[in-house]
Amino acid sequence: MSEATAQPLTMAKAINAGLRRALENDTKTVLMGEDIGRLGGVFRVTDGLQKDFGERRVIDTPLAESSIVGAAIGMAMRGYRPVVEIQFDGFVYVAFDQIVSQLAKMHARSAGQVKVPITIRLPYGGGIGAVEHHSESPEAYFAHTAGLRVVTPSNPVDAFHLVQQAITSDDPVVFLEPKRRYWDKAEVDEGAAPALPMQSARVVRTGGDATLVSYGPMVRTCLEAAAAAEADGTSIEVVDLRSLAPLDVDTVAASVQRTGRCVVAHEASTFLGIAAEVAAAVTELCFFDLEAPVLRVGGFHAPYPPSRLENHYLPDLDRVLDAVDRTLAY
Amino acid sequence: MSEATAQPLTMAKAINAGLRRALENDTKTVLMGEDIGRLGGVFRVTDGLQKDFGERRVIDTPLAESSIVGAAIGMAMRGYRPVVEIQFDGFVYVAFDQIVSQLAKMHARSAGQVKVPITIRLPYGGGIGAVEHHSESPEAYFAHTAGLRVVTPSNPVDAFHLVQQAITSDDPVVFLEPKRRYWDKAEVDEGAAPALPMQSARVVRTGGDATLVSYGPMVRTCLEAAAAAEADGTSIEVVDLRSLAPLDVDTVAASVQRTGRCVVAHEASTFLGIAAEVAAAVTELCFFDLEAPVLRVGGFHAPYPPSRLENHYLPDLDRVLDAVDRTLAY
Amino acid sequence: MAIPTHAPDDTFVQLLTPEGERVDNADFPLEVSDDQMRALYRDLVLVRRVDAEATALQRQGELGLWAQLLGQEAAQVGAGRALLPGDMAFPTYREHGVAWCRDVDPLTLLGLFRGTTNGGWNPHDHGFALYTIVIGDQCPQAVGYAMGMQQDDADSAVMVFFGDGASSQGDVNESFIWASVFNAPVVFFCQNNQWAISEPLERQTRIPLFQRAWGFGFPGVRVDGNDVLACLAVSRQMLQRAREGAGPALVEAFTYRMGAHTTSDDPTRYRLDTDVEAWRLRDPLERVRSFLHKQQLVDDDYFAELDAEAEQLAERLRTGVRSLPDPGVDAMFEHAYAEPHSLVERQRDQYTRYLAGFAIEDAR
Amino acid sequence: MAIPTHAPDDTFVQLLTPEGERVDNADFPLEVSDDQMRALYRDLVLVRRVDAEATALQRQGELGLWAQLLGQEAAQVGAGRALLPGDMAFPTYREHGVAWCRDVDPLTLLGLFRGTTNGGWNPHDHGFALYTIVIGDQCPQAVGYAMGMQQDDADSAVMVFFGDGASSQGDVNESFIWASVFNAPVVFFCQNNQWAISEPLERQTRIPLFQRAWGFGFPGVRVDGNDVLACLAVSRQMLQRAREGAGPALVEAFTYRMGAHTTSDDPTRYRLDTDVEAWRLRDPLERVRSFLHKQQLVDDDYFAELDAEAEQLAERLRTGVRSLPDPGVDAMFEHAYAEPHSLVERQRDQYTRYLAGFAIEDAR
Ligand SMILES: Cc1ncc(C[n+]2csc(CCOP(=O)(O)OP(=O)(O)O)c2C)c(N)n1
Ligand SMILES: Cc1ncc(C[n+]2csc(CCOP(=O)(O)OP(=O)(O)O)c2C)c(N)n1
Ligand SMILES: [Mg+2]
Ligand SMILES: [Mg+2]
Repeated sequence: MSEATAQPLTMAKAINAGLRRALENDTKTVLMGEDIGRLGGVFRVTDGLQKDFGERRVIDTPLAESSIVGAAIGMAMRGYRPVVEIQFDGFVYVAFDQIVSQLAKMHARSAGQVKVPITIRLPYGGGIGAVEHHSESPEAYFAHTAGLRVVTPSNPVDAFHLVQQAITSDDPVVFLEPKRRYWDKAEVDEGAAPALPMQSARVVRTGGDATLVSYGPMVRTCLEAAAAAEADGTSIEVVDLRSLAPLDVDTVAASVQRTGRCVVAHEASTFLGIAAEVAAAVTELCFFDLEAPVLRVGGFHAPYPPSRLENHYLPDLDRVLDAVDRTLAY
Repeated sequence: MSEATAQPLTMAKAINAGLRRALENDTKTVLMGEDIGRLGGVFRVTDGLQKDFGERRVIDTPLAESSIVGAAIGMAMRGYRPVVEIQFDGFVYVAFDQIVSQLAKMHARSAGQVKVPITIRLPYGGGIGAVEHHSESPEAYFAHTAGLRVVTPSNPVDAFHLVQQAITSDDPVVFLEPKRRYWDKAEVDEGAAPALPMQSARVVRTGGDATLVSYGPMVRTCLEAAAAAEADGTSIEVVDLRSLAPLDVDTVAASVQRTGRCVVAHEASTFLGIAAEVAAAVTELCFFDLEAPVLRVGGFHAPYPPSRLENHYLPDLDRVLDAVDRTLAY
Repeated sequence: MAIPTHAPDDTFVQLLTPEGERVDNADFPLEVSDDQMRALYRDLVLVRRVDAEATALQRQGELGLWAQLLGQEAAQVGAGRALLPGDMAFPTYREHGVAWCRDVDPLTLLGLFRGTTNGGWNPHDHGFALYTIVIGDQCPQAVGYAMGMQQDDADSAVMVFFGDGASSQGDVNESFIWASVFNAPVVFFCQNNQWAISEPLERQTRIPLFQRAWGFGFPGVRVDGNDVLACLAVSRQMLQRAREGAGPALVEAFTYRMGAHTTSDDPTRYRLDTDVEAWRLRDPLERVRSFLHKQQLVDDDYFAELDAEAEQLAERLRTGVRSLPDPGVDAMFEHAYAEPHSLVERQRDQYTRYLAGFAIEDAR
Repeated sequence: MAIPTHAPDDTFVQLLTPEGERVDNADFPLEVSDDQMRALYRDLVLVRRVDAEATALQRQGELGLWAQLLGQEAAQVGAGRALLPGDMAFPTYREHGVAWCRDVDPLTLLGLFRGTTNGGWNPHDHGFALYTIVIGDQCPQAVGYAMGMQQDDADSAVMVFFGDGASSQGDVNESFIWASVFNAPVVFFCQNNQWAISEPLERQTRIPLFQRAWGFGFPGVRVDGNDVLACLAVSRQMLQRAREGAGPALVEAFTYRMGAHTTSDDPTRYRLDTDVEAWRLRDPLERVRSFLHKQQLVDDDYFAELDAEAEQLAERLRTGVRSLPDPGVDAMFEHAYAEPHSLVERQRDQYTRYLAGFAIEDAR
């Protein structure tokens, strides 16, 4: 086992460390994907792992995402615990059928006799100035799909633990990596136990005037918004969902019951986005506590624009605060 | 052009009549799909069309849904207006990438220079005692996808008009056919103009105590529920959404502003289902009108069960009324 | 074995003619004992009986659907009996004959088509994966399973089944690539029954399907799919070479779907009775029966006993199907996830309470 | 033309050797006038210059990314110049040389990699579809377009481009099936540059890629992808037979990606400099230059003028890229749908008001 000492790691390196742990802890863990071997992945998240664990454990695959997931299902049936990398969000749709028809349903249809403990690692979201199909936020597709779990870290510490929790889970997990936060750094204590189970949300900042709910790449934006609001005398509580399916609505509801106001922010189109579910669920749980409707801030219902426009598409601190202002004005 | 006289038609036959009109009105209209020719489709929706319009207009394709949609995109670029049949809901996922990455984005990415006026016909929903993958409700996936329109008729008259409106639309449209209602009959006047534009919802029953929102296969269930409630002295207004993307939230909101209560019902998992969006949007528009949170009735967050259990999975009259009772009790 | 590069369209491996004559094939020698021959015939007869009974049960409303295998018994029994216990088979929805060979109780299959389960057997116990309905999805899975065998240094192989229609799916072709690139121990067994529902073979390919393998760098063999011996011999050899590390192969079993696509289908809309009649002369059971007769390997008692056994089996299915337990409501929630799931638990609780409400009302 | 069934791995169609010697190929005769030869060389030089300039502009931060074509100029110019005005090309993201031949201003391509557009040219006007980034997605579309040509009884063909890596995608293989079954007028042009980002050819196939066609029943030809004449001759012939109704063909242009996958890539992590050096000896421009020299088709002035033209072009790109207009916010809403869309309109209104609020604040 690796030495357990706290050290500052980027999120990319924290995931790498988590994968390394998983490979060390269970010889049945295998990594599969395009360019994950010698290259270490286009974001270097798997850097060095093929060198250390060999080509049988870290498998460079043909360029065929549907079969990457399909083959992983077969390997899982054979007793392996595959961790699949899809290179970018926009390339996961090719594998959608294997994920939705096969992976998500296998446990149910076999009445629990076939487990498919597969983790699908998926860098997602915009904000890196990329070309088309490299800035998608497909989380709602997976969260809506019964049989899948969906989690996403917002920081290196959670990334380190969540990826391992995803891998050891006996359910298929879509592990969404907020690619524009890959280079965010934090102190990661590799020896520490995870502070929370995989499916729990976390209050990352306490406050009394409104609850700001987000996940993945937008958590940092929300924390910055909360800090800015504090200067204006508004106290905002920020909840990092961490798990998108299932949603830890109790943690959100507990916060909203205190603040009476709720804003949900994400990059994806708000129309049927995670914010819609949070709004519907929170309103049901907190109907008499709410001073204002749950407001949503997110992407517009248009295909992701060319990168020179993405700063308009992606909600930023100002748009988040605008929504907070609107909810406070109710 | 066909003779225009009112006659009782099943929904399957009404769609057939609509397709025939579209083939007559525009020689660029072509039908593509598996078994749609000689067989007339597994539900006979395209019955007789290949015979009358020939193999160039009604094309039996290889067994490959991704290419059915992909080839349709190519034909659309060449100036055709393809109407694609995907045989069952559960087989559309194979084509998900072509739909989401290509079809939905083509107009935006070409800055309007490439139009892809494609209609994807998709029988959907449960309740017919079918085997796996034949009872899916994938509407939220498509409704969440910017660039697509999603419509679904609940009755033969709407089916006749909506399918033609979908085909003549210059946008790609996912046309969801509620397969368990294929055999429902109504008087269809083929000569009459459509009463509503494609994207409008319709109040199909007026009432004052609560608004019941649904679409496709569940509209009939909701109407039956409303009739039953009337016997108990409860007056329910029923809204048939018809268009799921965009949603005609104004029509729903206008109703809820009168009734103060809202229940949304569909077959799909409520978690991130259409009901979540309706709840979030309606709550925002009617916050001070609502006497109770918008309640959702729908499928559970589990893969569709074997057919002997589907009566438990699908919301029925009783479950809808239970939700109405709960909202009235608030 | 070199990749065959020439094969006139009408040649295939045949070891037993439609008239019941045993012929030799130098590439695919096969020794079959008399006992084995009788056992194969028994398989064929019982599998056909299961199929007939299931079809009848569907007509009587006991099943929601049935996908008939009539005409494909030899292909399935030949392939199925070539599998060894350590091997793994990945079927479509029509491999009732393979299921038989893998000791899956036909009654379990009936459950699937009755709608009491979406599976019903344990794939690990039987070396037989669950049925797959989405065309082609099983193929990449089969290759992944074979890659797992490779990693385990297991002396086993995978056989994956699919149809002529399925050969057009992207996943199937991708699986050819993976099998080839990883040299995975997998045999692709394509039952070319000439139809994909109403679409004839010409809608899927313009060359014989076994030649598809040439584009991927592994052997393709066409076999008389109505000849159980040929199917056995070719499958056995291809499986063995896969086990020995020689990589994948494609077997095209050239056969015919004598029935409808499923009990929901009406083939009179799209095909000629005369075609069906022509194929009836190549019946997979008749030729074995003729052979057994001519070789005097059996007497009339044998056939009578086998008939009785078939009748007993059918009777067991008839009574069994009616007493297949409907699944409990809990099953739906229970198996959605392997580990506790807050949303599903909440929904289960709510629904349980809701149902209990009815019970209380009923009690009043 | 019969489907070739034997071809040693190292043979390909070559009409101009790396040393600049013209050789004949009986199957692919080609007449090139001196003017055409000079024009081809000009294409090659200017296309390379566009590529080099774009790479430099990316380094200077003017582009977010650039996908280099270095080494693939001959394949692209050969294919591109074989296309006729009525034909349609479906590119990947690397076909800058084909774009050049289809009169797409290279500055427009820069816009795409700068992020001012996701396309920028009108496919209908240029007979050149938009770039496709999701690997393989363009292939079924190309076949569909070709089916449309067929329905129109047009005397035209489609050429669709893809890479060695792409050959593993389901959609690409499905498109082979469709093209074959419908006998569609489409030429599959695979630039086998030996790499899919970091993955070598062996990860995608164990046989030469042109042989993939054998599995689908149409001809496959391997051509020296660094030989512009060979690429022109083979493309021209395959397009012509497609136009004449003889159906699809696969052309494998055997070449090498001399640069990184894109400007984001670091090939030193996965490949040897010596490989790159070996391929440098087969440079697609040098051989034409040698030929022109040896045949005395040009004098020094020609090269000087061409250099000047290239420099001018580069200068236009340098200044042009900086003045490429950023798209207006409205563009995002404007083109999401072809027809009015209530949600998008509502969002546009809200966002416009929101932005206006800033303007008011700023004004204060
Ligand atoms: C992806 C997908 N598309 C369509 C279907 C509907 N469907 C079920 S069976 C079938 C035909 C399959 O033909 P083939 O592969 O030849 O197998 P066969 O039924 O003849 O055994 C079709 C189109 C499906 N199950 N999955
Ligand atoms: C479906 C999909 N998967 C992954 C990628 C990421 N990706 C972009 S280019 C590339 C390699 C493509 O290789 P090849 O087809 O040989 O073309 P080349 O880049 O060599 O021209 C990959 C994996 C993608 N764009 N689309
Ligand atoms: Mg078939
Ligand atoms: Mg390449």
